[in-house]
Amino acid sequence: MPKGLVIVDKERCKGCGLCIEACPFGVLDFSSEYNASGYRVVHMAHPEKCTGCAVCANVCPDVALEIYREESSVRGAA
Amino acid sequence: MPKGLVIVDKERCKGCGLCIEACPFGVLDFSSEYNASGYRVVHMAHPEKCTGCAVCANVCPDVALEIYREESSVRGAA
Amino acid sequence: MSRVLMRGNEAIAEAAIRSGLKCYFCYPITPQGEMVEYMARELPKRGGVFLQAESEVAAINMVYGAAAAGVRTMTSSSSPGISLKQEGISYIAMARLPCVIVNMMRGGPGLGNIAPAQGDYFQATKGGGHGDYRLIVLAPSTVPEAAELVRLAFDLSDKYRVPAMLLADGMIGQMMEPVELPEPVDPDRIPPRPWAVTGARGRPKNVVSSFDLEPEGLREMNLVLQETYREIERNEVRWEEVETGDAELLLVAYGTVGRIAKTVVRLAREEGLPVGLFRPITLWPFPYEPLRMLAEKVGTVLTVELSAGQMWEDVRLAVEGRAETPFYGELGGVVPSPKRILEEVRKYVG
Amino acid sequence: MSRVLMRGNEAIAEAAIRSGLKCYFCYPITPQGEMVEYMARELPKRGGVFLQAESEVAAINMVYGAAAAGVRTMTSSSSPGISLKQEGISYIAMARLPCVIVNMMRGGPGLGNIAPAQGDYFQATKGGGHGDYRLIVLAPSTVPEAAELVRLAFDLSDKYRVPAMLLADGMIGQMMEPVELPEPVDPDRIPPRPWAVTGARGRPKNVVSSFDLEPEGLREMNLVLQETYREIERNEVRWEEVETGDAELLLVAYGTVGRIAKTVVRLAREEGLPVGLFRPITLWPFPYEPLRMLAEKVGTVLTVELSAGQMWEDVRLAVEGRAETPFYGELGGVVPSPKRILEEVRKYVG
Amino acid sequence: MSVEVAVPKGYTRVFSKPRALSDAGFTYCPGCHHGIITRLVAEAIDELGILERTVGIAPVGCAVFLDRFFNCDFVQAAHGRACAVATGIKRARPDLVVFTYQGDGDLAAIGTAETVHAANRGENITVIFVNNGIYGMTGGEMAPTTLPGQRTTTTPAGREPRLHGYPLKISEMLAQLDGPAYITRQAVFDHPHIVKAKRAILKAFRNQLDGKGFSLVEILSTCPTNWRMSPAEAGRWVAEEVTEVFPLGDLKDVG
Amino acid sequence: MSVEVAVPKGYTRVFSKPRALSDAGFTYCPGCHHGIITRLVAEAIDELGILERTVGIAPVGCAVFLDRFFNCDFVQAAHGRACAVATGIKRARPDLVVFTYQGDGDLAAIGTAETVHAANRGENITVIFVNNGIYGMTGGEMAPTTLPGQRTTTTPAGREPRLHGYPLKISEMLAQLDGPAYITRQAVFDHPHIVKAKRAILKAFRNQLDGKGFSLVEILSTCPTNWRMSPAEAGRWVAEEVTEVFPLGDLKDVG
Amino acid sequence: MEKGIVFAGFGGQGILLAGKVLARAGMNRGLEVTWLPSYGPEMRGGTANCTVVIADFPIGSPVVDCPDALVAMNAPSLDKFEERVAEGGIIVANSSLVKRPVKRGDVRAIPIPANDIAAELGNPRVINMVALGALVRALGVVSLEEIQRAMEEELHGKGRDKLIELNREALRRGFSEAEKYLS
Amino acid sequence: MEKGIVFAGFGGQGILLAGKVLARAGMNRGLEVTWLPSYGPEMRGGTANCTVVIADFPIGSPVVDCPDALVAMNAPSLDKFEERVAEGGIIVANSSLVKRPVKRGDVRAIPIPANDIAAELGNPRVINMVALGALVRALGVVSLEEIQRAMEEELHGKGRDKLIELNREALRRGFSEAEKYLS
Ligand SMILES: Cc1ncc(C[n+]2csc(CCOP(=O)(O)OP(=O)(O)O)c2C)c(N)n1
Ligand SMILES: Cc1ncc(C[n+]2csc(CCOP(=O)(O)OP(=O)(O)O)c2C)c(N)n1
Ligand code: SF4
Ligand code: SF4
Ligand code: SF4
Ligand code: SF4
Repeated sequence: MPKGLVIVDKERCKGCGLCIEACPFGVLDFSSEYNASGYRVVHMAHPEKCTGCAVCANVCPDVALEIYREESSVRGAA
Repeated sequence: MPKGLVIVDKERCKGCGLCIEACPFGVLDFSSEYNASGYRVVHMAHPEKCTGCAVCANVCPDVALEIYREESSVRGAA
Repeated sequence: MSRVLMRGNEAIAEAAIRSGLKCYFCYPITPQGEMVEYMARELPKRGGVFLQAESEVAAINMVYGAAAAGVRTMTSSSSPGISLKQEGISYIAMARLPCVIVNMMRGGPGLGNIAPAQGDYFQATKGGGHGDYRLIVLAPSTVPEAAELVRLAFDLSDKYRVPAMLLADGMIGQMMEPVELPEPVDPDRIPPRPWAVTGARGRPKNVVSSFDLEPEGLREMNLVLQETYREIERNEVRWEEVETGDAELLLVAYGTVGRIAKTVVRLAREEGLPVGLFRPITLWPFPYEPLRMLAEKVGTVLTVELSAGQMWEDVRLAVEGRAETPFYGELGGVVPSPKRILEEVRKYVG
Repeated sequence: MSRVLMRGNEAIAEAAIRSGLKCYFCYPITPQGEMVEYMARELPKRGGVFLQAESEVAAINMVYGAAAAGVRTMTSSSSPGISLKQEGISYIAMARLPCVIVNMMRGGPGLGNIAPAQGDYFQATKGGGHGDYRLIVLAPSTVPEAAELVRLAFDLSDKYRVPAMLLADGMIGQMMEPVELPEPVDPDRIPPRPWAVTGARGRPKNVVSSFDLEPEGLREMNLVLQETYREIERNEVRWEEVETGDAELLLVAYGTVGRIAKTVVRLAREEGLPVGLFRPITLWPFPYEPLRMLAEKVGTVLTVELSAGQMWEDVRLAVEGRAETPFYGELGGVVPSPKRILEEVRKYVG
Repeated sequence: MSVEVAVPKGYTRVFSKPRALSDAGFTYCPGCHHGIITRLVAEAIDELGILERTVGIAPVGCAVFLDRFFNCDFVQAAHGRACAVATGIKRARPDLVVFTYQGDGDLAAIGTAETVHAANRGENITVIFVNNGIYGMTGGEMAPTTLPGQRTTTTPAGREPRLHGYPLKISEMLAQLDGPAYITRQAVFDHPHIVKAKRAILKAFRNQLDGKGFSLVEILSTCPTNWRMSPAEAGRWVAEEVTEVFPLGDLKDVG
Repeated sequence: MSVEVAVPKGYTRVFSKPRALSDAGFTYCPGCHHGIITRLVAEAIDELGILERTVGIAPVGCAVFLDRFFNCDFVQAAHGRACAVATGIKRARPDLVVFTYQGDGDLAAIGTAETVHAANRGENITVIFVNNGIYGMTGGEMAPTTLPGQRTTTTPAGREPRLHGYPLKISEMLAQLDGPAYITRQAVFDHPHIVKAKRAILKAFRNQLDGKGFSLVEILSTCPTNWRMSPAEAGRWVAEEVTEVFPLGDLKDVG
Repeated sequence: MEKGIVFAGFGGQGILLAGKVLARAGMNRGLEVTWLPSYGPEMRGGTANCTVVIADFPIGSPVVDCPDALVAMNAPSLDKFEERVAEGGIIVANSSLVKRPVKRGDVRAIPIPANDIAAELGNPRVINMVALGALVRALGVVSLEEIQRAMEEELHGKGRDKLIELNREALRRGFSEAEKYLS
Repeated sequence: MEKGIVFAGFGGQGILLAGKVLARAGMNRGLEVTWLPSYGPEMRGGTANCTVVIADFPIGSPVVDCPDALVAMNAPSLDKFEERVAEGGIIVANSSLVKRPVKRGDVRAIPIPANDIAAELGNPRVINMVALGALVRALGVVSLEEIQRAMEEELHGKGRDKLIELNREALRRGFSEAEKYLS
């Protein structure tokens, strides 16, 4: 169970790639999917590396990402 | 023959009194004359004291004063 | 109520305060300075906001903000200042915000001078700003009437959510006359503003806007406006008639000229000339119908204005060829005497 | 000359440069952005000044300055931006400075949208600013005509010392058509400007002003303006007629609607409907007389506009009851198709 | 319309769309920093719990659709007049929290007077100033803040300061005035700067709640579309070039 | 109409009305410093010998009649727009010497944007800024530069900065910009200050002749009428009170 | 009945106030009144004048071509308005400053040495009330008591209460001075 | 003769340029033409379309209710405009992206795998010319040579000269691809 989880709102994502570049662990990449507006959306290419740090979500200009953290690690951080 | 001479353009003078206050030698004062606009104009109350320094003219907001200086003193100053 | 002697500018200010004015924004300009001064002195004492803005543009946009926030609000200026407000007025009209704008007209165009004039009629009634909008335009001819129409301006503006303009001239602003001031309005009688931005607590958010990128959407917004205008045209036309019953020549004049024309009617009647007066009080909606009906009966409709003939167009639109429609106008701040107008009248009757 | 395919906005810019434009001042706004861009690219190369101002207010006052200094100058904008220029335009009119103002109208009022509309007719023709002034208002219906009328605007403006406005809409600005561009003007043919402020060397000082505190003085200035306007009304009325000879229904439309109406006339004639078109090219001076004469002969004069009925008032002033004067308008940026207008036509003929 | 996602078992949500934002997708171009800034404002409103007494002012510019994105009351202002509109609202109802959100054309060109005078009056409002050095919405014309040499549609050969003016340092100007409580310049080109910018926005709102007066947060932003750069390139350009001319940091803070 | 006075025998004229001024009497109130400033500008024009290529811009305000006073070409500008009008003239004809003469309402309230942006563009013009802390011509309303506590018709209980704004330091603001060559604040309440102010005005014109760009001379002035003071009292008030808030001296000088 | 009165003089001579007091007295009597100041340049100083109309029916024009009465507080004012006074009208001239006699033969000329009388009363600022008193006597539309009460109302509560007695006296002196020319 | 053609697709698919080239070809032939881009939001991105009208008499409306031809470069464009195409009209659909067939039975449907052809040609940006070539073939108003020349004129001197050969080829490929459906 990876520490973090990124859920992509595919209809909000515009495929700008900023999250891919920002992720310190190389978790994200473009998927092969296009959304209704014609944008190529991102997905977790390497889910296992995700720490749930939310850096990707913080740089996403379209509020397309939700971040979840494994509960024990959240408590650990508190 | 006094060193300086102040000629008042009576129709320009508005009787504000700034020149009277500014003159370092107390040369000027209000005359008893009113001009066409109803202003009480200034005159040389003590012409003998005038050095032609032109301070009065310089502070006059209505460009009502012309200043003349005795020729020898102008040369002297040059 | 007792009569008090007041300047037009002050009477308008006092009447506005008594009409529940909460926020007044202005930029100084002659000949409406006394209104600004009165507001500065009185409004804060009586629970209102007085703010001298950095410009007329800022002032009208402050009015836009205060109106959006749901209070009775007003600005005043004179011709050049009113020109600067045109974009803001167009926004207010489309956003359907009630407010009152006072224009104490002066001599124009350009810097012109500060004498009384009526050259802003077109601007006020046809829309000096862009797009299809209208202001409710009220034209007082005396100081007491100015005070009365201020109240009406606030009420109509609230009722229809259409900005109202009091269109007067420097003479009405500067002169003193005895006035009966309106009673202070009961705050509960001011219509509620459920559309105002007051914080989205316990209701969906409110948005005040004049924007719709889709032609169909903007069309709908315009249709609502136009429907409102038709309703106002049906309900709110106001005018005064003096000795129109048997008149063969009908003077049409508003504001300062309207009152001078009353003297003209008196002088004319003293000479036995069958002259009457039609004085529009609402310049928009213009009283086309009543004037059209009168025009059927008279031979001549003589329009007199302090302009090159602006209301004259509306007069001709009303008359539509049913009578002769000569015009007499003065320009640049010149105000004709009753005798001068009478001379003009004599060209057509008697 | 060969035809080039150009956008309206670009054709106007190029025609202006070829008309001797020296100084262009602007503030960006859609739908006239390509004009700004074209000027930025081309004008400096060709010896002119391009300056993006801080606002429309600044831009029109820069035009005032450059015009006072005696060069051909121009600004362009779209509806809200034109509203902001109203004070400046009123000053320019009274100071008698020639210049050209382009309004690519968009949907209003307020922020509205960027689709084609004609809601600024009143503002342009009756004076959105304060005081009794007029602009020469030219309304192109195609891109080539836009280029042609730019030249005319500069020439008339110089001739009468009255500011000229090119009143078009977003569609004309955005669309491409083949254009024959006017030849570059011979600089010597541009009228001299002895009144310009160029330094008082060897002549008395020149003063450019719209100010006279004395009503009598300001009255004189206004009378000169009015006389000039009468002269323009006599000399410069322009319009186009299509199939009016035997028409029983006359369409009146200008600009974009004017060109669409040509198709309507063709379609109507194909159906055997006796429909003609009257297309005003000068909106001020409005072609009252020619329209009045046509109105005598037809039963119905149907005005079609992208507005709630603004030119319609001028049509009714011209017709004065001689014919029925129905109206059909679209709002908010909606542009009716020829078929839609034809439906409207069928209500009255055939 | 986005759908509420069920929280996966064993996980806690640590980041999601702020409550102050509606479900409407942003109309900004892909990768435009406007979106980040808009979200930071929404987060600040959430954190301060003021959604139900906040009124936002949408400008004319790429943020013109702001009223769709937020769940609070909104007023759309004429180009450049947001500070005057905010003044009208705040003076009418001082209990409301009023903020404007304006581009550089809006705030620093046509709106110069309104901005300067609202600041000088110390109006108790919060101003979010998005400086992307260009007119985004109208298609890429020069803004007052365009850098020297920068190509735009109205400076096709690059901005030449002696002809087109210098990059306008409006925040530096405003900091000279007695009225403002807080003037700061931030950026959002990477995570640490976003965190800082967020703090500045929070402070600007808190100042209003505390009655401290005019607070303005300038945020260096991008316009990948009109800069003709990829979003990533645009971010780097801010970090490397724009901050040289517009250095980050507080310009005034009365504390 | 003043008559040419014959020089008395044995005397030389050392001071008289500058050639740049016409014979028309000033329309300013008695004792108003506007008159001194107007004359200093005329003297500068004389000394530089530029009368025949100078164009002045008259504002709306007590100086609206300026075109009558001067012998050079003149343009009367809309309220606040003098710097825009000057820009139009100077760009059209760079060979002309162009100056504006503006009050504080004109330059620092309604004209804020035009002033700031002309300065920021470094327009090669000369701006004479007469700061008398009040709207003179319209009868004494608050100006942006009115002092705290000062009574005006629109601040009957005295200016309260938190309500009406602080005295606006527009020269300090402009000095922050890269565009201007020279920004200075002077006064004319006594002979030595008049001499200094004259030097500043000369420099501001010389800068234009040298192509150095935007130069602005702010001059603290009086409005005895609306301040309800005698001219002498008004002068002392400038010396003692106004200079406290608006200190004299150069704010920017690129040399 | 409709009477138009022009008050004219230099700024500072209290012209506007004199007109206002007359208008108020008319209003108190239940008459219609208008008061209109003259438009000068936007700045202060120079000449000032105002027009008062009193009538027993609604007043049309507050501007008067041919006033029924003129109060000329200085020479330029007399020069400017003398010709326009209606036949049989009244001219009150401040003879302290207006050195020439009234030229018109078809009006009632009432020279009043207002400055001298005011000086006698110990306050040069009441010249306006002296002249107003004389006008009121000649005009006959309001009584001395009425004008005095109107003056009181006008000054009351504006920090000028202590001047009321003086102004009452000034009105009275002007009023009785005018007697000389009207008997 | 009057033909109205709508080009529709995503921003970036070269829709506006394709329309311009067609308009230019018409003009070169001495015909009347208009080209009108669609108004979208003021910002970039999203969908784009333009309308070209070609006629042998002056063109009234540059807006076309029922186009004679539609070039649909993606699925949403086909969805949006299909119904409006005139009876007997033409629909060129980019079958690389539009996966569904044209529904209308009363029009000539011409599916062209523009993306695939462009990929073959080695530059995905020429999809617009592939589609335009097909349209030109179906429309029959201008020839292949004419449209190629118009394209050259359009690209010439705008730093895109080196793309001309490629675009010629793209037009030709589209043109001959359309043959299949028209024989
Ligand atoms: C009075 C007026 N002038 C011009 C415009 C056109 N306009 C729309 S947005 C805009 C500027 C956008 O630039 P900016 O404020 O920097 O915001 P951005 O779009 O870059 O976020 C302009 C000039 C308008 N709508 N109204
Ligand atoms: C658009 C516009 N607004 C307002 C006015 C009225 N107005 C005339 S002068 C003036 C201000 C004068 O103050 P200032 O600029 O400080 O100059 P001063 O008279 O004190 O020399 C104003 C507001 C005007 N003429 N035009
Ligand atoms: S940053 Fe946001 S919009 Fe951009 S690619 Fe990532 S999820 Fe999509
Ligand atoms: S300073 Fe000038 S105006 Fe004033 S009193 Fe002296 S001479 Fe007269
Ligand atoms: S145009 Fe520029 S500023 Fe506007 S949304 Fe697109 S990228 Fe952002
Ligand atoms: S009003 Fe004031 S500023 Fe104007 S001239 Fe008079 S004293 Fe000078």
